[in-house]
Parts: sequence; C-alpha cells; structure tokens
Amino acid sequence: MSDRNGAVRIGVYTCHCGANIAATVDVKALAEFAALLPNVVLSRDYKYMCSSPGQDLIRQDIRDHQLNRIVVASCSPHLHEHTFRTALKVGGLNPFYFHMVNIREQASWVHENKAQATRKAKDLVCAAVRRVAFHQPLERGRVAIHPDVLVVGGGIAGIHAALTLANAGKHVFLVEREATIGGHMAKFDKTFPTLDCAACILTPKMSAVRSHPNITLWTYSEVTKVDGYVGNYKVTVLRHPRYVDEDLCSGCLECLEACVCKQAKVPDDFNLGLSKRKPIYIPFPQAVPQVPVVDPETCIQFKSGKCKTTCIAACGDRHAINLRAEAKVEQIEVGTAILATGFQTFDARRTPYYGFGKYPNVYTALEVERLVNASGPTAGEVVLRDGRLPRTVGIVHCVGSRDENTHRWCSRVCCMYSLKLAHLIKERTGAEVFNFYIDMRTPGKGFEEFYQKLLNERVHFIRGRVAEVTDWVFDASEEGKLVIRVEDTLAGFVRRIPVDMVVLATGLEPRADAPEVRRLFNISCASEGFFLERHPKLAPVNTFTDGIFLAGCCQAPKDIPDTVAQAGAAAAEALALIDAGYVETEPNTAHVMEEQCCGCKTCISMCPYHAVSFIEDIHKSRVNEVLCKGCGTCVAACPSGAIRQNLFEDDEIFAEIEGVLSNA
Amino acid sequence: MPDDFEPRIVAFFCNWCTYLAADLAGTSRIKYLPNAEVVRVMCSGRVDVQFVLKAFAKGADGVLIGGCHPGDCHYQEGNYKALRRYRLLRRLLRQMGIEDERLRLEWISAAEGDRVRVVIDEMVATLKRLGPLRKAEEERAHLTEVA
Amino acid sequence: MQRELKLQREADLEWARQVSQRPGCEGLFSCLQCGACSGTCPLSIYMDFSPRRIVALVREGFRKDALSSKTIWLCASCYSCAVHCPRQIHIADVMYGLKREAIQDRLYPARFPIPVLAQEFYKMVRRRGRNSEFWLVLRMALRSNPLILLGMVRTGWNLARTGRLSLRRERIRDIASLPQEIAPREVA
Amino acid sequence: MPNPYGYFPGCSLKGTGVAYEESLLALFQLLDLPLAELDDWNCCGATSYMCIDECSAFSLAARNLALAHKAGHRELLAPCSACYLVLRKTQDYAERYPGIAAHNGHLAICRAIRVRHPLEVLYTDLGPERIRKKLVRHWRGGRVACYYGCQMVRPYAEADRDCDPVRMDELLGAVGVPTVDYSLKTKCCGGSLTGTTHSVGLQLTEILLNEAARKGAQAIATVCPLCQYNLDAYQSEMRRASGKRPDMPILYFTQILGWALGGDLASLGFRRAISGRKTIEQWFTKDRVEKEAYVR
Repeated sequence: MSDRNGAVRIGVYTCHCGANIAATVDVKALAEFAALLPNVVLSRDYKYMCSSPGQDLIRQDIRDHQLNRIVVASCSPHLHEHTFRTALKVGGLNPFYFHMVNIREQASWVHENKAQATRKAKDLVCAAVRRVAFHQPLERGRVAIHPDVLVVGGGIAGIHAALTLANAGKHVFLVEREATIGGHMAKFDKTFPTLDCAACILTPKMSAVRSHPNITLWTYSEVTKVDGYVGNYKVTVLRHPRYVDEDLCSGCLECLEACVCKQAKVPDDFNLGLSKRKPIYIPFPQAVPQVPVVDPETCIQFKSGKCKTTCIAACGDRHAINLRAEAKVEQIEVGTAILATGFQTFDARRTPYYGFGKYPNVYTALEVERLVNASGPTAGEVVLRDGRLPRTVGIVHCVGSRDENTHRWCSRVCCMYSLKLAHLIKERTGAEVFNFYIDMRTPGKGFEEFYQKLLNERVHFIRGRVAEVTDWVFDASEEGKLVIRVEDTLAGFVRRIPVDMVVLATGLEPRADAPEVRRLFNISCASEGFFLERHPKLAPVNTFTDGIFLAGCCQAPKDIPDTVAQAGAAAAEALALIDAGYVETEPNTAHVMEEQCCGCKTCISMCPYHAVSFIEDIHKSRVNEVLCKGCGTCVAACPSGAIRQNLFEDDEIFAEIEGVLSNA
Repeated sequence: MPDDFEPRIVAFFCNWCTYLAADLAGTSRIKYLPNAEVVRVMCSGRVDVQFVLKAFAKGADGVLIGGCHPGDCHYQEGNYKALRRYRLLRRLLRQMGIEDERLRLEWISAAEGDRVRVVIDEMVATLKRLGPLRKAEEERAHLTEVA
Repeated sequence: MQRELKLQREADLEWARQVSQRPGCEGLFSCLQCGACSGTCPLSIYMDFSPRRIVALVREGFRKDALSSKTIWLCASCYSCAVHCPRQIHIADVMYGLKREAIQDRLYPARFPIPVLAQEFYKMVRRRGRNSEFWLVLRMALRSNPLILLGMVRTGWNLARTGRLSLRRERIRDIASLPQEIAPREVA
Repeated sequence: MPNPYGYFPGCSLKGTGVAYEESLLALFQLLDLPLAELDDWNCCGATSYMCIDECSAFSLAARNLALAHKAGHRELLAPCSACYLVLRKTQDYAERYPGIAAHNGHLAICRAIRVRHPLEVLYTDLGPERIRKKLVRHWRGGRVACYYGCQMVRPYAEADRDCDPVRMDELLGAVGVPTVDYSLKTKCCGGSLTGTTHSVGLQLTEILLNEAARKGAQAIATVCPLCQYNLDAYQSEMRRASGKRPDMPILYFTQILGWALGGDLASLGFRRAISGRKTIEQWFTKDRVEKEAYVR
C-alpha cells in the first residue's frame, strides 16, 4: 500500500465524549494501545473530539506530524463522520483518508463491564487502523438539484410548507388524498390556548394555496411511485376522478341542490357520521378546492345508470360534471419532497370498557370538535344524539395513550384539547364538566395559564384513570345516566360519577398507510410507527434519505404551533438544498476492473438501478457511477472479483475483519 | 467445554437498518453482551461470501449478518440477494463441518434497538453451547485458501 | 391526636426491590399511580388502602404498613386490575406475595377469617389432596370466630336439603405425589 | 367416537356445585362429546393455597396436568373458573419463568396440555349454529342475564374477550333464550368472601342480582360453581334483610343448554337450586318435546 501513496502515517484520536465514553471505556489505555499499532505515529485522547478544539487538534497534527490517515474513536458515524471528514479537508488531507470507530453506541453505552468494553473498543480501533491504511483518496460527485418540490399531505403542515416554498419562488406540487385540503385542523372550531377560531386562521391559507401561481394542487390524489435520488426524483401521482372538472367548475354548488336524492342519506365522513350528505357533495363549506365530489358508491347513475342526472342539467353549459371521468396519472420531476401525511386518531373501540360504540352518548373528542364547530352538524350546539342538552359531561384523558395495552406514548395534545373542549362545552351548555386525568401536561406558551383559567371556571379535575363507563345504576340517582367509575387518587377514594355525556380524549397514532408511504419514499419508521427523523435533536426534519423531509404529526404527535414550526423548518431545509444548486454524493460507488471482467453478466441482474450495463463490443460490464447508489451488491456477486466499491474495497473490509478478530 | 469460553462474533450490519438499530440500542442504553463486533457495510447485499469465510478462518466462532426487513431495503432488494447468498453459504459451511447456527442472518429495522440485544445475546448463548470453532489448523488453513 | 409522620428510616427499599423481582410484579416501579386498579377493583371500596396505595407503599418500602393491611386479604384475585393496568402490572400477584409474607411474619389482623381460611385450606389440601368445603368452613370458623357459624346454619340447611352439602372428607390415593410441606417462600 | 376430553371437576363440582357436574355430563353426552374424569385428581391449588406457598400451588396444578398427560389427553376441561385460571396461570408462569419450572418436574411437560373451559369448547368446537340444529325444546322461560364472572375471562384465559365476553349470550341465544345486556357480566362475585367477611360478600352479590333484575332478567346464567353458589345461596338472607328482593333462579349455562337439547330433567340438577325454585318449576319441568323445533 505504501508504494501507492507514500508511507502510511496514521493518527488515532480517542474521544471521552465527556463521561459518555470515558466512564465505561478506559480511554487512556485505549489511546496507549492504539499508539503501538502498525503505522500509527500518533495517538491522543481528548474530551470532546467533535468540538472545534478537537477538530483543530486533527488539523494541527496533520501539519505537524505529516499524518496522512486519521482514525477517530468516538460516536456513530451517522452523527459526526461528516464533521471529521471536513476537518481532514481543512487540514489539507483528502477527507476519505478517514475512518470512524463507534465506541460509544457500540461499546460504552451498551456494556457495563469496563474491562470488556475496553477490550472491544481496542479491537474496533485495531480494525480501523488496519483498514484506513488501504484507504484511497476519493472525490465527491455532484448532482444538480431540481428546483421543484413535492409536498405530500394537505393538512396545516403541508399547507404551510407549500406556501413557504412557493413564496420563495419555488414550484410546489401539493398532493392531498382527500377531496379538500385542511386536514384535521379544518375540523376544529377553536384552537388552544388562545381560542382563536381555527377556520379564521386556516381558510385564508387554504385559499392562498389554491390561488398561488407557484403551487400545483392535486386533491383526491396519491403518490404511487417514487424513483430517482436526491435532486432528481421522478414521482408518479394517481389522480382519482371526482367527476367534477376542477377547471370548469365555478363552485356554485347548484348540482348539490339539483341532485335527485332530495334527502342527504350518506353518513358524512368529514363530520364522522354525525350528519348526512348527498352522493354529490362538498366536504365542508370552506373546502378547497370549492369543487364538489361525486361518490360512485352511492350515486344512482353509477349504481343503476338510470338516474336523470339532474346534476349535469343544473351545471348547464359549464359542462363541469363528467360522470365518465377516469383516473389520471401524472408524472413529475422534483428535487426534494416534504412528507406531511399527518396522523389518525386512536380507535376508541379498542378500549371497550369505555363503552364507545355501545352507549350512544359516549363520544370521541374529534366528534365533539365537530359538535362545537359553528359549521358542524349541529351548528355549534352541544347536544346529545337524542337532542337533549348534557347537564354533566365527563372527559376521559389518555384514551389510547400511555397504556402498554394500546399505545405507550403520550399523545401530547390531549390534555390541552380536553381543556379546550371542557371550556367550550361549559360555555355552550353550562354543564358541570369533569376531567379525568393521570397527569396534566400543559408545557407550552400560555398553556399553563389556560389550565388556571379552567380551574377558575370551576371545571372539575379528578386525578385518576377512569376504570369503566357503564349504565348500571347503584341507586335511583344514577337512573338513565352513564356512570364513570374512577379512583379519585387525590381525595383517596373510589367515586361513581353519573354523567349525560362522555368524551373520550383519544390519542394520536400513525396513519394506517404509514408503512406504504415509508416504503414509497425509502425512509424508516420509529418503533411506534411514526416516521423516523435523522436525528431527534440535530436533524428533526431530515430523514436518512437525502432530500426527503418530514413535517407535522407523521413524525410524532404535536400541536399546531409545533407543526407549523416544523413545516417551516422542512421548507427551509429543502430551500437550502435547492439554492445550493447541487448536492455532493458519497463516492462509495462501484466500478469494473475491465481487465478482470470475464463478461459473465452476473452483475447486470444484481443492480436494481440499471447502473450496470454490458458493453457488447468489448464484452465487459461497466458501471454508470451517476446511477450507482453504492450498495455493493454487484461487488459481492462478481465471481471474478472484477468489481470494486470505493470505501468498501475487499482489502479494506478484510483488514477490518482481521482487526476485530485480532484479540486485543 | 470451559465455562470461561467467550465466543467471538463478527457482525456485518447494513448502514440503513441494523447499524441504526445498534445506534438506537446505544442511545437507549440497552445492555447486551460484548462478544459481537460490527463491520459496517452499506447493504447486507454487499456481504461477500469471502467475508464470512475470512471471518471464520481468522477465528470467529460466529458470523451475524443484519439487514433491513424484506421490502424495506434501502437499495430495494439487496437484502434478498443477501438471503440467497446466505442459504448457499450455509450449505457450503455445512460441508466444511461448520454448524448452521454459527452463521445467522437477521432482519432488524432502525426501530428495533432491543432486537439487537436479543439476537446478539441469543447467538452468544448458542455459541457457548456449541463451543469454540475448534477447527484443526489445516481446517482453518483450508478455509483461508477458500477465502 | 395521633401523629402521622413517616421517617425515611422506616422505608425498606431493598425489600421493595425484592418484591419487584417476583413473577408478575416486574412492572412495579413503572406504576403511574393512575388508580385504574382501584377504580376497577370490586373490593377497593372496602379496603383500608386502595390497591394503588398498596403499590405506592410497596415501592417506597413501607413493608409493615403493606403487610398488615386488610387490603391484601380482601383481594379476591379477580385479576380485573391486571387486565386494566396500563403498565401491565399483575397487582393480584403483588397481593399474593404480600399475603405470603404477612403469614410468615404473622402480620395479618388478629382473628381475621380470610388468612385463617387460607391456612386451613392449605393444610387440608396438603394432607388430603382435596378440599372438603364443609370441613374447611367449620375449621375456619372455629379458629377465627365461631359465632359466624350461627349465621351459616340456614345456608347449611339449604345446601343439605338440596344435596349440595357433602360431609365426606375427600382424599386422594397417591398422597405421596403431592408437593411436600415447604416453608413458604417465593419463586425467584 | 372422538377421543375424550380430559375432565377436571375440581372440589366444588363434587360439593356445592354438583348440579354443574350433573348438567355438564348430561349436556356433553347429548352432544356426543365424551368426557373422561382424571383419575385421582387433586385440588387445583386455587386462590387460598396460592396465599401460603405459590411454588407448591403451581406444583399442585402441575400434578393434575401431568395426570392428564399420562392419561393421554391433549385437552383438559376445567368447568370451575378458579381451576381454569390456576391451571392456565401455572402453564403461563412455567413458560415465562423457568425458575418456577425448575422447582418441579411436572411443569416441564404440563405445557403440552390445552386447558379449556366448557363454554369455550362448546363455542369453538361446536359453535352456536350446530347447537341450534340440535335444538329439541322451545324456550318457554323469561329473560336471562349471562354472568361470566371474573376468573374465566382474565389474563391467562382464551375462553372469551376479557372486558365484554359474549359467547354465553350467543350460545343461549342460539337455543332461543332471550338474554339482557348486563354490564356487570365480569364483575367479581366476591368468591370466598361470603364465607369469610360475609357482609362484604353479600353486598357484592346483591349488586349483581339487583342490576340483573333492573335490566329485566328473571334468571342469571353462570359458568362457575362459586358464582352460582354466592348468587343462589344467600337470596333468602337478603330478602330478610331488606324486604323486597327477587327470588331469582341462578342456573348453570349447561343446565339451560341441556334442557333445550332435550336432556332428561332429572339429570340436569335443577332440584339442587335454592333460590327461584318456583320459576324453575314453570320454566323447565313442563316437558313438551317438539322435535321439529328450529331444525332447518
């Protein structure tokens, strides 16, 4: 090796990471051990290698000791590999003369016995030292970034991200599965803690999306295919037919009046079945776009073909309604994508002891959001299904949250929205409202003050997880009521509280289709099923796939302020890439040693990206390094060892294997 | 066999799922046995038959390959290639008198930090039962030349 | 006026740790004190400490208070708590453990029939392999509070006339194969 | 002849719960489901034993499972909810805590046996439909509240859903018995408390009776000898305590099914009832067989 690029002079740096490593790995011993390894001319240990003094150390030593290989034993390369490579570059060394040893995530944090942890760390360092000797100088490639952006999901997160990008002059494709944008927020009446009307702050943004010259809005559509790589994604979008042409329709809604179904008979999804709609309908008055949808499931024309299609007549010469419309497939090219696919609420039927679906007066919080909503099924009246006004209401917190039997996580918004609903219900009905909570969680600007406000409004707060909601009566005072049985853990006894209405504060969970979306965009999910960010603190909107960003509740439950903030951040990350104009690629691509290639074509079938092609005239394979993503599968498959992968050369990995088995 | 036998495992972890799972195990401070040492590859599909043979030749008692779950491969289907290769490898190793349990292929997603613990601890237990890969020198030599 | 003040020296944290190692009690320290157990427990309303408070006592190491409580004896092991606990703590098993300890240390309320019944039941089954309801109740009453027999006369008669009161003292043949007397102890 | 289920009566079915055994045997005979009682079975170890010595309580249960294994049974029927729970819990713990299995040889093998409750056997192995087809007698009684009690549906069970079991309702429904929606169907009856802390036990059962009556039930169907005993034996006492109280028959679901499928009345143990004897007279003793009934 030395003849290829001069004598190998390795510098090894062992990081204490404060006590994170030093507490469990004997860093001094490790540094001393490293100093004695072949080709190592210098070995140091330092408190924080990633700090700028730490990086300076490397730069300085490169100059002072003519180091030409660097090994840093610290944390995961996913965290700081880039940092140190940059340090090498600044120090005047090719950044790929570097290898990182993960002695934190893989030693100090996962082992308790110091001797064993240190032994393992030594092996790993030894492996790195042997490996790095074989490293070659490499150049990063550059790929141009297509300036257009795909935003998936038209909730508040998607809307905000789209507008931010559009206002910055980038073209955005906003794809929404439902017939309207707005997401969950459009269902709310007021928002906590300020109680400003959700519609008033959301609908302007919605119409801004519709009218923005830089935004292509595709509702009733879904992404079905994503090819390519950062900067150059090729996306296929399927646009379901709504049977009403968005460009021709003026939103007069006369077709709704005209529909032969005089009565609305179909349960209205937007109102969670609390009201009825017609086969041709608009999800809600402020829907964007203001274009009706025809539901083929219930439209007579679709079922029998014998409808008078009065809707078409009503539409007149606009000819916006076309019941023969078919799905459209759109192909677009974008450089980056922001996933804002949101959440779904926990299905309260999974906690049968709360009687949802059994007792009509047990509601989910989202249903009550619709009840209190001025444009909801009851025009803002909080009434029971039988029309009565509730005189006592119980709000059960943590339904499907903080529970090993359902979901372990805290859904973060339930405490606050329960407070909001408590306030609104009391305001509208004057009812006695009881909150049943395990812990009140009001961390946020103005949240605690809102909690105080409700305490002063004499809303009841009972600390205890409700055991059951039943209709059995203990005595006459409970006749005809739903009874909440709970231990009042603060007063210290079990209570039975008869109520007219039970509100279940259901938690937030990943959408059922999250796994498909995840595969589509080649990103990971965290254990609970939400999309996994690249780093919980340092890269909360990035994913492990470059150019794919996250916004809103698809990453974890969060409230509207946080969602909007995250959407802004995601937009900024996308802009950063776009305005840079290009992105540097890892040079870990494969290439064919033509003289060794026997032309057996094994590699061709290995590559999912068609990066390996067969050159007939020389009867050998060749790798297109632009298309190659650097998985190395072809390398492993090549029977004659004619394909090599940068940064993962056979001899590099062999050296590493020998290293880890060197029995330090 | 001696109780103090500490098996040595070489673990080839793919960069996108299993290596991240190991990172997660770290950040969640999950404790597992220190017998496995990780060699990072971009994809389990990169794991060359030679790597495994080399590992056994150089004194590994077991080899663990970790990739993304089927359908989740960061490179679409590298893990399937790994699976194919793994089946072939097992047959090969069997002929060399190396027990099946010494080579293990596991799908571990980035979310499954605890799975890393389970798999590694299980494998150490198995290898302790099997004992060291006490191949006579010529056997190792044989392996070496194959590798 | 009774002073109620707990001094930390009364807390036996090592004991708390031991309890949390018993089968079913693993989750003890993850308890949220949410009270789901007490809320769903049909007997909590008769207990001196609700099941939730027992868990609190145990994990803070207040051994004597927990063991001398009536609560652990009132637990009819209906396992409702285990089903509802958001931390999947098998509180009924916690109770069993405490009962066993209470009996070892004779810490249960004096002449309280439930522990007496348990012990008589245990003896009978150990010696004969089966329990004979009539004799069991008789022994329990004699050893705790004979007066309760009076209240049982009518029920007894009802059972007798419907042929549900057997005076046979059941016994299995292969007594040897029964677990022999073991000093009460936990299974780690 | 299918090979028989192992049958573990447990102590109660030989004493206060004898009607359960009688009706169970009769019913299973009617359905050609042979039962073979374990030879020399011992007490399951139940609740009380568990309080003294958990380890040998498990051993007690394990001995029965071992007997079943020796007798070549793959499935063991435990009609008493307490026995059912203890046997299953023993297996569950032997599985999860090797420490427990280590204390006892039986525990190793006992996992092979599938412990089952008659309700679950009838529901899954036959099912409401096939039982409906065997129907012989029209239901002429009133509405019934299905009371499952606690231990049959709790953590270790597979007998039914733990919060809102439905299988007894569906089986009785299949033979034309109208059942009421009974919110207390899994609330504990107090178990042995009626014998030890009498007043407490009484209050628990009283609540169960009142609610059933309020929901319009004229009888309660049970799956457990202890539940049946507690609900049945003390009604007269309650009557004396507070003037009015329903005199309500407490039946085993096996008695009702047995009757509906044409079982011989004497063999179903109706005469063992303490409460609601008049109602039972009216409902069950008029023996008008209608073969054509429901058979489609």
